[in-house]
Amino acid sequence: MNESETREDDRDEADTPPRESLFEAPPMAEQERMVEAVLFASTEPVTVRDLEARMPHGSDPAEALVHLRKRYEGRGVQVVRVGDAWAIRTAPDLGFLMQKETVETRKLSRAAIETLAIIAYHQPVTRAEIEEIRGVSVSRGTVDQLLEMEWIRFGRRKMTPGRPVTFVVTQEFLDHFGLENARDLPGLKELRAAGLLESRPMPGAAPLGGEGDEGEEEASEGQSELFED
Amino acid sequence: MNESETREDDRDEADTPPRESLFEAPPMAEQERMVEAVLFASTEPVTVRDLEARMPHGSDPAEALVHLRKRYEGRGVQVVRVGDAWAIRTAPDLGFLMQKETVETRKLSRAAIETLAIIAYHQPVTRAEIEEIRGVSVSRGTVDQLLEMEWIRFGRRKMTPGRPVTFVVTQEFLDHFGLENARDLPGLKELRAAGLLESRPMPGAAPLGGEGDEGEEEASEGQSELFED
Amino acid sequence: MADDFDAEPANTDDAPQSVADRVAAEALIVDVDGFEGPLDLLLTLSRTQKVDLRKISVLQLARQYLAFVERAKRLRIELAADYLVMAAWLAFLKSRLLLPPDPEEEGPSGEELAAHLAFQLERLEAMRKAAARLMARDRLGRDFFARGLPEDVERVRKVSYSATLLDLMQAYARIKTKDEFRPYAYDRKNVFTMEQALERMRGLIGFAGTWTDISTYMPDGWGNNRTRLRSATAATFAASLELAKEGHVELRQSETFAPIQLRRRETPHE
Repeated sequence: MNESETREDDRDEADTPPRESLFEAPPMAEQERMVEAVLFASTEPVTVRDLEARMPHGSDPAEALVHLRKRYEGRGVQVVRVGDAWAIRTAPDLGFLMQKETVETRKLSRAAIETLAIIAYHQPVTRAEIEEIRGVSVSRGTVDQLLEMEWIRFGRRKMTPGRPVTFVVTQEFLDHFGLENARDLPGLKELRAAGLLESRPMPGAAPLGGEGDEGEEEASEGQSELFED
Repeated sequence: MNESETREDDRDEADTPPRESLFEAPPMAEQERMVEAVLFASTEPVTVRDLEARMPHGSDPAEALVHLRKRYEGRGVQVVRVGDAWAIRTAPDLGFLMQKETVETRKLSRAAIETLAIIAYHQPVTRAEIEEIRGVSVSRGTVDQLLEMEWIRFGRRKMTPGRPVTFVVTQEFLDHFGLENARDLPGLKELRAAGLLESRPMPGAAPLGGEGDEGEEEASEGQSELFED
Repeated sequence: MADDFDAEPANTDDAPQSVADRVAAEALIVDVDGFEGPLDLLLTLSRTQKVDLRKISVLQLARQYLAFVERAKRLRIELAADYLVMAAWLAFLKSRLLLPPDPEEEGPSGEELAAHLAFQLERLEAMRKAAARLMARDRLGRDFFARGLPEDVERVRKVSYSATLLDLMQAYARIKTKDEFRPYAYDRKNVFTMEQALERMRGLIGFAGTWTDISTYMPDGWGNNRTRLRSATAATFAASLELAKEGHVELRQSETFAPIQLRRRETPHE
């Protein structure tokens, strides 16, 4: 009990210079316990930065996470990565033991599912591009529903004429589908290799929504950024 | 909290069928995983009886609990007894890490959210301009609250009579709403297209994605007006 | 999902149709609402070719689509405009593919257009499959679970106000649409501004050589309503102070709460 109080004092020394401080960081085993406690306590994924802010000065939560993750391998709960955050989730093979929540309060329509997939695989993607791929206009409420579920959000505007808004998927999306990263989407590599994630204008036609070479360049740039690390 | 109680609990389960059943119970290591997952995911502490009901026939959750409890000894979280049920809880000495979890979240008032929206869309904007757009006066408390939350800050003074202060949104605001830039906020036309606004028929809506194109173009026009500086 | 459509539409180019084929074709038409646009319909039709989408015969597909549209017309089924636009485009494509290329003609060749259509179909199909794989993944709250009992530590209770982007946008939309329907006009009926008082008093002051109560400068008809009286009094008083500051008048008051009197200053300050 006293121990925790001393630690708290440590943390107050916010304006001490970084790393080499008067106070030594706790041993790695102790840091691992801390990360364990914080991840267990939270329903939402916790970022490394957040862990750093909460742990004593000089701690290295990233390293502690490596150890912790290994420790939980094969156990009933697992340490999983969600974008740039971490969470503890039950092992998927034990799902049968749980009382299922009704996750999909509103059942997703086929249009919504396809729109979601297109956003995930093509992000950042504009509404016009989604419509081009589906060959039909995106119905009212589809995007609204996905936004409300917090599975998609607005990305940067495209640097094409009209500067249309784009959509990207969120951390909640990754968490829900158990993805570490948007790069881990099933079949992403194959689809890209097959050229199926390209936005190809109709030959001879004016490029869609001013989507010329410039647009494609921008898009792939944005995408590589998103799929980085 | 002591072993003897566990045993007692064990004996309470009078109506469990005899051990030798048609189905072989999973190995103890597996049962331990199951108990771990259930305790983790349950919204309330779980009784042994409840565990028994959920686990495969012939399982012995009481024994699995003994193992699990030992496994978590000295870890960042512990298996603890709550009344006649079991739960996983943060180790008492790490309570100081949980401070951040106590933040109480409340919805922003309608006045505040409207004021915030106007600042986001029209920044830099003076108080008088906000009042003109909202059609009601802005109470001091509302602005103070937004300032205190660090979602808005003072911008440059306007070069108009009286040199009134202006308000702009902050980086914290952008972070909270997952925006790169206030310019990424969708324009009115886009809001309408996304079904966030009462939709009115778009004149001469073209088939096959033409509608989207048009909407986007108009919207960006509106926005550039907004953000003219 | 897409795979629900196991109906195989008949290929009208092959003369005899089996009963099953005809039933399937009817089913397609009855189901036209079930299709998500012409591309979706084309994708379904393309399944009858039972080949890799890369090797699909676009010409055959165009015929099937046109035949479908024809049948729908015969059955007097209203087709949405985009189905007809696609039909027109496919008819054009068909002629391009059948006729020998005209060297004079500009624009992309029939083959190029066909290749693009094949690409679109392949891409849509790929997205469908990707969507299915995505939805089949282990999912939070169904196959794996988050912490059920997040630790609520009763330490520092800090209130944090939250709002979602949706709240923000809807608020803005609400304000803006309100404006569209009912332009806001500030109600000035019961407000007498200092500017108005100044103007009024400047006009009257020339006659005020002797001490007069400032209440006599009050605008007419403003005394019968409390709100208006208060506003007019405040404005008149403020205007008096302003005039005194400018050196046009002098003010006096014999004691607290006594009437305030005003008279023109004979030699205004320069």
